[in-house]
Amino acid sequence: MLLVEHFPVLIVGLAMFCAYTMLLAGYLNRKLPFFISLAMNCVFFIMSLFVLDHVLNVGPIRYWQGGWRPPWGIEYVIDAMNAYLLVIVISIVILGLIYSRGNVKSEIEERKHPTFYTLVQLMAAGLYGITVTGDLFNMFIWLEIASLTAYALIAVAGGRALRPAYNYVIMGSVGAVLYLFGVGWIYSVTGTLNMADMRLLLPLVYDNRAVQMGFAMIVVGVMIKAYIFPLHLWQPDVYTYAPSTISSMMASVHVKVMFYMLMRMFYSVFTLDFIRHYIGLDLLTCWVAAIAILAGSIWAIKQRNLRRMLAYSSVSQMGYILLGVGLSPFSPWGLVGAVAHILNHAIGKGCLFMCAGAIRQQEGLKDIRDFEGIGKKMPYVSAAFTIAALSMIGIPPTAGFASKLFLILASLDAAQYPFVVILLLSGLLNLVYFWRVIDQIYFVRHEGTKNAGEAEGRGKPLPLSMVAPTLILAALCVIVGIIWLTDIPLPLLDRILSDLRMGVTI
Amino acid sequence: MELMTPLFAILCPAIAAALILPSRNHPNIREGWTIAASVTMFLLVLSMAPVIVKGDTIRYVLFQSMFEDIYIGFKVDAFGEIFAITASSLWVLVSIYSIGYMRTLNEHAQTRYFFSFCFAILGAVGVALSANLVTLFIFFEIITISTYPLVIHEQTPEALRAGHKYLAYLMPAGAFLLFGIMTTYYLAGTTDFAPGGIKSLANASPVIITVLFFAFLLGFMKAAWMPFHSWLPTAMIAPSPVSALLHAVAVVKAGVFGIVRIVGYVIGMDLMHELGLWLILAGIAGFTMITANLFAISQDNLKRRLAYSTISQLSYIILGAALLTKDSMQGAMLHIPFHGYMKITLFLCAGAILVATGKTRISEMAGIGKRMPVTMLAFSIGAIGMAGIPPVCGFISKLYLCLGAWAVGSPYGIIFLAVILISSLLDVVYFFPIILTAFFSKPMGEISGSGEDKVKEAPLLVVVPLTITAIFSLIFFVHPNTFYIFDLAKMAISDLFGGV
Amino acid sequence: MTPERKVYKRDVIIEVTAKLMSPLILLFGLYVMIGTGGTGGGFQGGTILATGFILYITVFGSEKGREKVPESVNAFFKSFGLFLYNGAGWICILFSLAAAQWLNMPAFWPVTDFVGIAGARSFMVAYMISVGIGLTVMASFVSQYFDLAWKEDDEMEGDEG
Amino acid sequence: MEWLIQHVLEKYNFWVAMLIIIISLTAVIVKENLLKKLIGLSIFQTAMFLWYVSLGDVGRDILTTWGLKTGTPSILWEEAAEKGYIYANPLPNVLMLTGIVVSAATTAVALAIVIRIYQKYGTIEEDEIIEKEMEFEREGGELKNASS
Repeated sequence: MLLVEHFPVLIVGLAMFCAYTMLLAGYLNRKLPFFISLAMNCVFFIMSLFVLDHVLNVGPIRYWQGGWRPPWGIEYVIDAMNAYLLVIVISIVILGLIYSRGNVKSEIEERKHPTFYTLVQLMAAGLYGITVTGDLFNMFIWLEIASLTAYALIAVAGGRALRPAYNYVIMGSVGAVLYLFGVGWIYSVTGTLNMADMRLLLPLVYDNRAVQMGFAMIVVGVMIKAYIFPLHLWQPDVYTYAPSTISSMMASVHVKVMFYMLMRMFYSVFTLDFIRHYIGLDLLTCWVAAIAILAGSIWAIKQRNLRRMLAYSSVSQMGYILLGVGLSPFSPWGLVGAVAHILNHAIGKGCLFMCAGAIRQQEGLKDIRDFEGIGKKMPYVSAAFTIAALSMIGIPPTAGFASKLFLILASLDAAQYPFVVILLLSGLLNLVYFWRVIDQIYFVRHEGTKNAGEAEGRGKPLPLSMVAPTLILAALCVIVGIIWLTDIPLPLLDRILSDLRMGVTI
Repeated sequence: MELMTPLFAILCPAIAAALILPSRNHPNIREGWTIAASVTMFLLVLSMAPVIVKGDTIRYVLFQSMFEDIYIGFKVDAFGEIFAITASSLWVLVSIYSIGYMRTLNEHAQTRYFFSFCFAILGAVGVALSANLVTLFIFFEIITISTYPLVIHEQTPEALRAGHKYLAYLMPAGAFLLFGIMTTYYLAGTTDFAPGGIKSLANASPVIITVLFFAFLLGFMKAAWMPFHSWLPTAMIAPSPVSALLHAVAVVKAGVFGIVRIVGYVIGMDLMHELGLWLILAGIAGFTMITANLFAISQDNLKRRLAYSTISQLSYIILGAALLTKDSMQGAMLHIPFHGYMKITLFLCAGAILVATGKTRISEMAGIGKRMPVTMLAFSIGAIGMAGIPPVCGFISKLYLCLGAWAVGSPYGIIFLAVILISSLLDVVYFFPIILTAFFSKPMGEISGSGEDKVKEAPLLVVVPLTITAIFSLIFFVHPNTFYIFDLAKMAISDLFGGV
Repeated sequence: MTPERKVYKRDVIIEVTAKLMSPLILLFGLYVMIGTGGTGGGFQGGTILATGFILYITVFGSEKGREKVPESVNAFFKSFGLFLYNGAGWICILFSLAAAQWLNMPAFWPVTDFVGIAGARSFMVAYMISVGIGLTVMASFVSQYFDLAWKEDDEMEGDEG
Repeated sequence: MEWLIQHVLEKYNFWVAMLIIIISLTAVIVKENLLKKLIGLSIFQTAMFLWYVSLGDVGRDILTTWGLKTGTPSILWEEAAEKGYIYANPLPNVLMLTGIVVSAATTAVALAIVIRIYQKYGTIEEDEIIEKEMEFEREGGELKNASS
């Protein structure tokens, strides 16, 4: 067995291992956990690149835990989709960690730092776990690890974050239990928990009510976690009051991994045939996504708090991904759009939340209307914010444009013309609420000295550890946007499409 | 022919923008970069002209996209080259003018101004050189975003409102354009510009083609056709060089350029004629020409009057394209550079008056011609050209447009010929009073706040560029082939209609 | 807003019983953890161990309990237990890269000498894992108890491997 | 009717589990008290464990047809092996062991947050908390620790 094939399990195992070590090391030195975590995650990043390369060139990795054969043992499966997501998750976690170095000082007491970093690392481990596993129950375990740590990390901020954190605990747990419940329904029919095995057995019992019930429960449970539109109620408060690092990480990767579970359900455990002909969820999904896109945008326009606005924007952007998935039965471009937007939204929204955190830390500002003159005081953060906002709006050549292009093409290809209109309209709505912020940052003249006294007290320059990740993400918005337009990602997309068994290649 | 020249031309402003930011504390170096980049870009663009006149096209594929048959790249044909030459040559002059203007008025945020300017020009030249609709769209959006900081340069609430209006018109236009482009790709499988139209579009149903046409028409709202024009006069709140280059040349011309591209190179003349779309387009253009001129008469603010004049003149180009005859098309293509030079002269003069006297209203300009003879002479040349009176280049393009309208033959042709002539007459009606006021009226009071004696010509850096553009307006009449423009137009016509 | 804390009198019977019982409970916990001769029992054993400590803490108060079980010791146990748990896997994986996967018994395993059969070797690993889980669970529950007991202390707890 | 009764009786533990789930979800949704919400959630989880464990009892139908003793614990013992007892499927039980751990952890985190909320607001009634938040927002002040 090749060394590369051990990498997925090594990443997950080492990530857990690393977390315990950090907890212990935190008693020796409060600064140590950060460095351990950063170093290990960099190692994981390199490993994940090897995994991606292996998956693209050789084929999926199937790893049997303890050497037990799949129907009995736990199997880790890494195909192109996982490997792609793993690279994204790990790289964003690294950037988030670097950002948190400068950020946690202002938001969290110092004696809690080791615990904070431990929890972040554990959350990362949970996310890596969800990404690599090929077993439904194992996925639940990782899901709970990622969620429990997220609950705790949100509550760490204290103050206003507590009630949202509690809401999230209740909603998230209900979601997770529903997921487990659904898995139970399907298990009761098929007698297996392995995804690949289940896929083989399920087509015979697609008519079975228990299977359909199980599917519905899983979808609802995961949708709560991924805050798909009507189930997003816990999310805006959480993103508004959580520590900036956590908001950024959750908006960029946590929710993507949750959504990935949904995609696995759609493509790997069940088939598009099932979704289309037995459940009839294909167009329904599209319309739910469309409503999510519009409703999220409209709510975002209403907001005055920057982070709450970004939170609603995330609801809208998750709609884009769901729309891509919903269109995929009709057109392969739908899946391409979803896959592309997972990356694009991760870097774009991560950058935006980092900017929001930086502005809050530096100037103490949360309300968009107070942002006058930020462009002068914080040029780098403002520039990053602008680029990421343009990406959200979908201005070429940023990343958001590429996903918009794919999704529009998918809707045309699927002959679902209303969604073309909705996508274009959503771009304009995004413009409305992001442009308001850009206007305030750069162009609205500073009238009066409303915040002058407060701002002077915080004269220190923003630490490099916060500026650098923000700028890197902003640069990625443009670079990734250009890469999506080229034919470089074609092999990857082909792999993903064939691994998710769409049966077509672009 | 594979040449990297288009790429280098596009990179010039981008590099300049990257260099401008770090040198923001040294105005001389900062503006040095702008001028260096503009001259380099102009030379690069011009160096492509001889090749194209010979009948060759320059192609450069930046990269293949993941869509089949879509690539991001440049294809320089005769028509694109005309627009590229116009935009890049005027950038040189406007850069010089900007330096004088901005420094004299001691404007704030000059770095932002020059930075955004570079990107706006990058967009305009990119639109000119792009090989297909997708590339064109990318540069189109770059223009929209990068001109916003220029429009709201004053940063007053009024300027911000104007900026919001600007975006409120142009961003939905971008959405329409994207819709049109994706539909084209979906229908035809390609978005490359093909002289005479994309062949595979002809198979689509007439209804869809009509929808597509309107999507494109709305998408090119930058052409300021009525009733979607009101962003343009509002945007005149920008500094004069911005109005000059962007709202008389780069932005609006990009819109018009797009419409001509659609008529000639995407939907195609045959299809336009078959479905009667040309009549709709010509009707819109004719309506705009007359109405905008009527609006212009009532404006007292000089720049607003010029803006309405622009709206009217742009529709000449649209009309030329819509009439679908060889001569009208050639007139349209020639009107792009010619109108560019004339209108920029007018705007630069308006700016010069603002710099020297601080006046923006025509009624306050009585007797100014004696104080600022050079400026007002240049203004007169521009105004005469606008009306299509020789010896200014406007005559040539309008002559071709009239010939084209005549060649249409049917009653429609006569009607549109009449429209062109009436519109030109209206041009006279609202431009000549300005000249008369400036030269022959007695000043009604103080021209400048601190006494009449203070008023003299604007600084040299302001006056020289506008003199040059005025002289060029005359040269184009004598020798239309300056910068190969006439040859290029003929080349483009022979591309479109086949044979010379 | 702090609720008034009633100060209970020290009760000899309770204290003595607790003192007598808690070691026995700990012993029983250890038995459940590793004495049953089979896999499993880590979690249950750990819980029983934790109840032993919690009984002590309840009776003698959290200040005194903190002296016996300081937070650093707790954290050490938490991590150490997981090190054991994880370490079993690591050793296996490190020495069996070529042939086997996670948790497969490597041939080198030192217990081969005195435990001949393969199944018994697995049991050794199972013990290691049981002990690991048990220690972690114990430490987690104890620290949870400390957290939930009314104090002006805001430690967050969320890791249960 | 008979069919329905038979159906219910045969799978009564599933029905009970479902009933408990409905009751507990009602608690989660309706109750304003944070602790009662949490209790509801715990019951929800536990009911799901009950449902899951019931899945493991594979021999119910076979009981009537072949008269075998079924539902024995999922441990291999000699008598069962000799007499061919069908033992319960151990997998759901094992899964639920893990599920219980997760549930305990969730409860712990939730309790910790409830305690923090009580420290901050001096109450655990959701409507009162929201009211206080609005009050603080109106005053524009930062949230103070209620107990200090």
